[in-house]
Amino acid sequence: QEIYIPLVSKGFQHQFWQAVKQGADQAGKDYKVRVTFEGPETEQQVDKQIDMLSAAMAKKPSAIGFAALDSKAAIPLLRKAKAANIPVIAFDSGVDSDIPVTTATTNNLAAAALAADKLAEKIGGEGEVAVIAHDQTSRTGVDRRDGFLNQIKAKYPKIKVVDVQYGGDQLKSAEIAKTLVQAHPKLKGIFGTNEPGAIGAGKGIKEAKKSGIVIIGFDSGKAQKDMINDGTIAGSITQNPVGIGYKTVEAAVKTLKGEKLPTIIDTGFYYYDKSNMSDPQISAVLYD
Amino acid sequence: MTSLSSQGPAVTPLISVENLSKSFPGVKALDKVRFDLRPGEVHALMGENGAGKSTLMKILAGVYRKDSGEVRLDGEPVEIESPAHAQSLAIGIIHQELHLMAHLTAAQNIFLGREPRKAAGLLLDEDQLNRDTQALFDRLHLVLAPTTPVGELTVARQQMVEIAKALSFKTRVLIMDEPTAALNNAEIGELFRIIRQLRSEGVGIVYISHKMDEIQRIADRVTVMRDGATIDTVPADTPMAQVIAMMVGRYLEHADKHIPDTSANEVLLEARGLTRGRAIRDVSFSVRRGEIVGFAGLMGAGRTEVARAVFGADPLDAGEIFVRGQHVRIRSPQDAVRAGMGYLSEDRKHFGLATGMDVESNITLPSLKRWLKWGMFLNRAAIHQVSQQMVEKLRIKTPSLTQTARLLSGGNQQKVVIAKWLVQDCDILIFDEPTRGIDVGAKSEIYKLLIDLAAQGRAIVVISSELPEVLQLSHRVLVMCEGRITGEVPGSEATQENLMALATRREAATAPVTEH
Amino acid sequence: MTPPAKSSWLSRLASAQAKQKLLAFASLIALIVVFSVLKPEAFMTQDNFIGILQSTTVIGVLAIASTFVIITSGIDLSVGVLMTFCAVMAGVFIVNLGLPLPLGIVLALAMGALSGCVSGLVITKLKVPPFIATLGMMMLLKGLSLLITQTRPIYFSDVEGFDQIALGSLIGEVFPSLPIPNGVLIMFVVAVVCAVVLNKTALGRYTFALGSNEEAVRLSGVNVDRWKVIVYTFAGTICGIAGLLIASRLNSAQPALGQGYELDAIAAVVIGGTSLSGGVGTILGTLIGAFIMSVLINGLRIMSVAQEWQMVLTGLIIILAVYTDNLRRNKK
Amino acid sequence: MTPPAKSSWLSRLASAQAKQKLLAFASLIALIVVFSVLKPEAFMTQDNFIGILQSTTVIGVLAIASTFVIITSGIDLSVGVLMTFCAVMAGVFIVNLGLPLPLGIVLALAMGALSGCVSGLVITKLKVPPFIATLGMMMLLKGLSLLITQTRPIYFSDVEGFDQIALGSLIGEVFPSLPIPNGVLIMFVVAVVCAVVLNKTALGRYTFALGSNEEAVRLSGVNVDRWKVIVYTFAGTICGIAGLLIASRLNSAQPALGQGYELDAIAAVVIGGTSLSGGVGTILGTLIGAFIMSVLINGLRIMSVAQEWQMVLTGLIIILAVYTDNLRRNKK
Ligand SMILES: Nc1ncnc2c1ncn2[C@@H]1O[C@H](COP(=O)(O)OP(=O)(O)OP(=O)(O)O)[C@@H](O)[C@H]1O
Ligand SMILES: Nc1ncnc2c1ncn2[C@@H]1O[C@H](COP(=O)(O)OP(=O)(O)OP(=O)(O)O)[C@@H](O)[C@H]1O
Ligand SMILES: O[C@@H]1[C@@H](O)[C@H](O)OC[C@H]1O
Ligand SMILES: [Mg+2]
Ligand SMILES: [Mg+2]
Repeated sequence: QEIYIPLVSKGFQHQFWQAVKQGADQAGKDYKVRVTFEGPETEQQVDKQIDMLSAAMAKKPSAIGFAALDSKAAIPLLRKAKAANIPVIAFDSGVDSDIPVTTATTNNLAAAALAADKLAEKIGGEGEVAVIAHDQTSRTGVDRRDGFLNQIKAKYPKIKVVDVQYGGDQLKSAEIAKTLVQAHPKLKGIFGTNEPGAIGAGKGIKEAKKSGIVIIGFDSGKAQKDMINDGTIAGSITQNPVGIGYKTVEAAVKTLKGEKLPTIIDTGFYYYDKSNMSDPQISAVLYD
Repeated sequence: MTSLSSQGPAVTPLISVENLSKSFPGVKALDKVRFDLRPGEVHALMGENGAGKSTLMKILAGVYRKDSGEVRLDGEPVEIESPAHAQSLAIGIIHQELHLMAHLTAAQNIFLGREPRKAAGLLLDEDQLNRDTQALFDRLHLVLAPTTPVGELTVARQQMVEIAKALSFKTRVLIMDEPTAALNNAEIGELFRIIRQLRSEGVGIVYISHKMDEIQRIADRVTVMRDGATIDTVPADTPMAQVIAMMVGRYLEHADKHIPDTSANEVLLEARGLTRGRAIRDVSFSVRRGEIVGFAGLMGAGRTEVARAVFGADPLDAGEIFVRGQHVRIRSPQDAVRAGMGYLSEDRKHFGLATGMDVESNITLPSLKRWLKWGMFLNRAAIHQVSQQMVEKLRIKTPSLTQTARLLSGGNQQKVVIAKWLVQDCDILIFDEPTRGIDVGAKSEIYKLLIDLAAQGRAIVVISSELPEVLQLSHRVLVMCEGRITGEVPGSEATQENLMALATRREAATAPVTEH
Repeated sequence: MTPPAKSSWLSRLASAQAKQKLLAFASLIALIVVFSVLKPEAFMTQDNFIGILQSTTVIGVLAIASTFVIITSGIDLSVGVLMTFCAVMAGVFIVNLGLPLPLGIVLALAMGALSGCVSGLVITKLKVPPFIATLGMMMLLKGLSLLITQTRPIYFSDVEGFDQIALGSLIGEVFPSLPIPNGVLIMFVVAVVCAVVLNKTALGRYTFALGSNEEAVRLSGVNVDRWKVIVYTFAGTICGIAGLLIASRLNSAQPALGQGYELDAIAAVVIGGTSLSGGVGTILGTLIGAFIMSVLINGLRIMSVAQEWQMVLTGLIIILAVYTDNLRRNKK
Repeated sequence: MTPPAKSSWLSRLASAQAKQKLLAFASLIALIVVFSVLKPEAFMTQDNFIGILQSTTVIGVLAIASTFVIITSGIDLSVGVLMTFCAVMAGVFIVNLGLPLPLGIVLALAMGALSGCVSGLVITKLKVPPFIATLGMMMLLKGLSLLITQTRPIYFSDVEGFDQIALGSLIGEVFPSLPIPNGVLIMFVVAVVCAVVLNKTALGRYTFALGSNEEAVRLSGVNVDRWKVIVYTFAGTICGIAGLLIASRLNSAQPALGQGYELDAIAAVVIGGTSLSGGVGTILGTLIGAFIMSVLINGLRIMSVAQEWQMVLTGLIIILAVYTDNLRRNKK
């Protein structure tokens, strides 16, 4: 009988999620299992994600991949999965429970701390910086914002974070970046916590014709890579979304075969800029 | 003339107003008006369209607030704040315009806000409500199921519901603003019976109407208003010609009826075998150039339905329409207008006027294509000019061509709707109740206009529930009953009696008659 | 002139309105049949049916609240966010302030009533059209929810029995083979109560009257403003119930959730035959509308239809559902 | 009674309507003054003013499109997503199919017209109310945009001059000290053209007439359906212009963006004095409404107000703006 593994993700429209999907599909091909991928339209719709999870379970899958929008809300359903002997593999964002066999994820707090280090280094350890985060409530948004803020506080007393705003889409992030430089003429750096945030920051700075502002981004995508190449963005942190997708499916297959897995599969993150973008190790985790 | 207002007996009026003024933007609707109403009298309020009658009554009913002046109730000054307040003062009103909730039943409309309750007041007692309403209808001799949604009723029956509603209150002052505009003779008789009964109970009734004969039948005193001011209050037996002169400021001449011979003229409009459900049953008729054909019948006879169907406003199950001998397919009003027809609806508020638009936009709406430059841009100058002509020709009372149509008085709104078809200049004109709510002066102007239009070679259909109007205008009268044409009478032979006989010729009584 | 029709129970059943409801129900059945045939092993299971019921609860309750407002010919764009606000306030009262569960619930519902009341007052006293008044309220309440929670979810994990509000099953305790969650039960109870309110009480009567002809209601001496405020207050309270349901289901108050739900709710209401121009509507229709939406989405998911296609199909079906509803109505 | 007033240029200027517009303008000025006083060094700069103009373009153009629809007493919930769809189609034509830029632009606008036309047909021929028809279209177009792009942005990086559509500055080339971006210029040109269409053409006249009393218009022999379809088609085309502006500005077509913009657009329209019940409205008012929104948001951002508070304040200001607009209207 066919092995079917649905992945219920946190979204599907971002390039990031498309890259995760790509990895999952690849693993599906390699291991000859059927994989589907879906997620709610915004990363706020916790209940819709649970409906998706519940519909996925109705399809009597062999295993489930799950990236939780909320670390606790899905637990009752996950218990059901456990009772029905459906192994759950968490990815991207974990669950506060020991039901998932393993979690394939990026350590976002650490990744954002690295972004803080890089930004601090480029502005010489002092001055005003700001954050354009992707939203107020999603796990990754919160972790990246806080990872960054904590690191600055702990290590760079001369750097002042003057504002944290939330972008959402690219256009809004660009508008925010423009007002940031208006409001804070001495601004030296911006951290954009995901793809629209980073690209929007770049766009806004370009439109404002400001030079000398250092942008550190997050994630990848063609526009962001272009901006790194032309110097608008100094550098970015990338996760390994293709790897996350691949490892999730792989972990599911292994579990079904009875193999033991570690509780966390750290899929890693990398800082990249113009200088190392074409390194094979880096270009493998970048996506368009 | 004798003025009654100063010399009447020394009873305290139920309600009286002194120096009452009210302005709307650009219009001084009431200018130091005085008026009084005694217990147990029917006091007719008369005046041309826009004289301020409805405005005065709306102030008494708490709909508008006065600008200045005094209102006294039983001799005590009062400030009437809202419709609810007026109700609590036992002042009831039947408004000129219908104000009903189409989706609610007749019973629910009538007792809105006063529903009988059950279960300790928590739930509505619908059965009791319907029983109360049935009792009310019985008292009014009105055959109507209390549970009928009023949206499904004809205008006339809706008017009856409004009347029933006003009568369901215990009122001491009852205002009736053109209650009979949509009623037929039998219903008017019924209404008058009720008015007389209320009068004998000591209720004071203000009665507004443009129908002169009604005033003589029912009123005790008459107050005439003109241009927002009180002209005088006179006894109801004052000669009507004199009252009219007070209203319009001059004596009107009565045009003699002349029926031209149109038998050789081209047939402009012909309908054959029109049928739709039970509303229109095998209706055929024709109208020649130069001819005015009247449609008589009781309320609900199906005349409006025929007119709407001919004009393409409603679909037909069967039947054909010929214009100038050519068979035409009319599936929408647009087709009808293209074929040279114009239709004036009986319900101007819903179907006649774009109430939010100004006077000139309304007047030029059907003919807009003619007022375009390069097929696209509005020719403002031409639009102004033609609208101004119409305003003058029909004496439409409006502060400007750009006044919003909603703010005109009822009669002037009607004139605007007439104007738009005159501008469109169609060959075939169907007028459904063209003088509904129009004052005597304007009425005779409209009659003259219709006669002129016919003389110029147009074919005209006039639907009217006022038999005198049908008699005065028609070269030929068709009578309908229950969706069928029950007879045709030449204009010269038509009398109220023979038309009524045909109008009540129900199917059961005789086999269908089609004698044309 | 037609004689007064005696409306018997039977003729009422066969009336146009009843027929319409039956037919709307038929569309729902048709959808279910289609999916059952296409994917019986996954769609036709008890678990999945319970899943569908469960997934309808929140939108169903919001749609019931919207039904009242829409029948007055108003609109309430704030329902989704208001639900969240009530969930958040439940968290504040129960978790942060540690008030007893029943008191916390009552207070959370009161916050819903209060917000609805504010909308109503803005509409009646400031004469701001409902669309804008509730759009403003939507933004305001969204901001407030985030402020109050400092953008973090409030978890009810330590509140004994809170998740049982939506997830427990009283029915299942009596009939173990029918583990219908309480949330579903609550939705049906709300529906029955609201149907009674709409059809048998003064509030319901004025709801219809306002949507039918507000000026006429005013001229009847009814205090239009007061009743309108009451309608919005009532709807706000119902949104509060939705807030408790979602909080219980997620065992947390998620402050950023809710926007966009108003559109699903309105779609359900209109698919259920309530007219956006007011004066017409039923609670049963609204429930059917909500089920049509959730069966559709569940079915497409079960069939693993790509999400992009799900959107396209949902768009089409919404239009079609309202179109066929029109067809029926015009045929009556 | 008063004689027909000859409306001179002067009396027209002092007319109620003109006064209202002046007053709406005054609210805008008031906002600007407040922010200028609170944060002169950042708010009162040329750069920031140009930034505000720039940030108004997309919503401004969408609001202009919505104005037509709202004056007919309709509503178009699809404008934001339709904008995106047109941006995507521009990408397909210009980038994927490699058509020449002008042709690609025309075709993209044609897709906007087509979508608007479909909405119009659904509304008139299937008699689905505008709210639902355009809600359905919104979902459908969103799904299509994602399908067509396979959920990936289409980049215009290799299209010579594409970013100049919105970001270049013809004015700046002539007056180097006034580098107003073309996007802003385009918005004003669209506004002027649309104001002419609304006030001086048959389309405009019928737009108002439809919103005033559709049935009366029909009985005047006007082909109501056709004009309504034309209005939605026209609005769709204008949305296409917004699509080109945003695509040029982002140098890419972002398939997932756009939803929610319709509410901002509608808010701008209503703040600008257009009535949701139809028959009343101006393009100038809409522009002022759009500027009120963007000045407000820009100012709050400049003042580093927390975003939660921005939401709360925006909600309040939207309600207040419409309220004061009512006040003025009633005082006239
Ligand atoms: N709400 C309003 N706003 C502006 N003008 C108004 C308003 N209501 C009435 N008017 C104007 O006030 C004047 C008096 O109108 P009113 O309706 O009282 O006349 P009427 O005597 O009842 O006429 P009719 O016989 O035609 O019903 C008219 O010129 C009318 O245009
Ligand atoms: N008692 C009634 N209850 C409900 N509908 C009625 C009633 N009487 C008539 N109708 C409807 O009205 C239709 C005919 O009305 P229509 O308006 O055409 O009559 P009319 O001759 O123009 O009279 P009116 O003076 O009322 O305009 C009927 O076919 C029927 O549909
Ligand atoms: O974790 C995801 C992040 O990596 C991406 O950038 O945006 C969506 C997030 O939830
Ligand atoms: Mg009057
Ligand atoms: Mg009639």
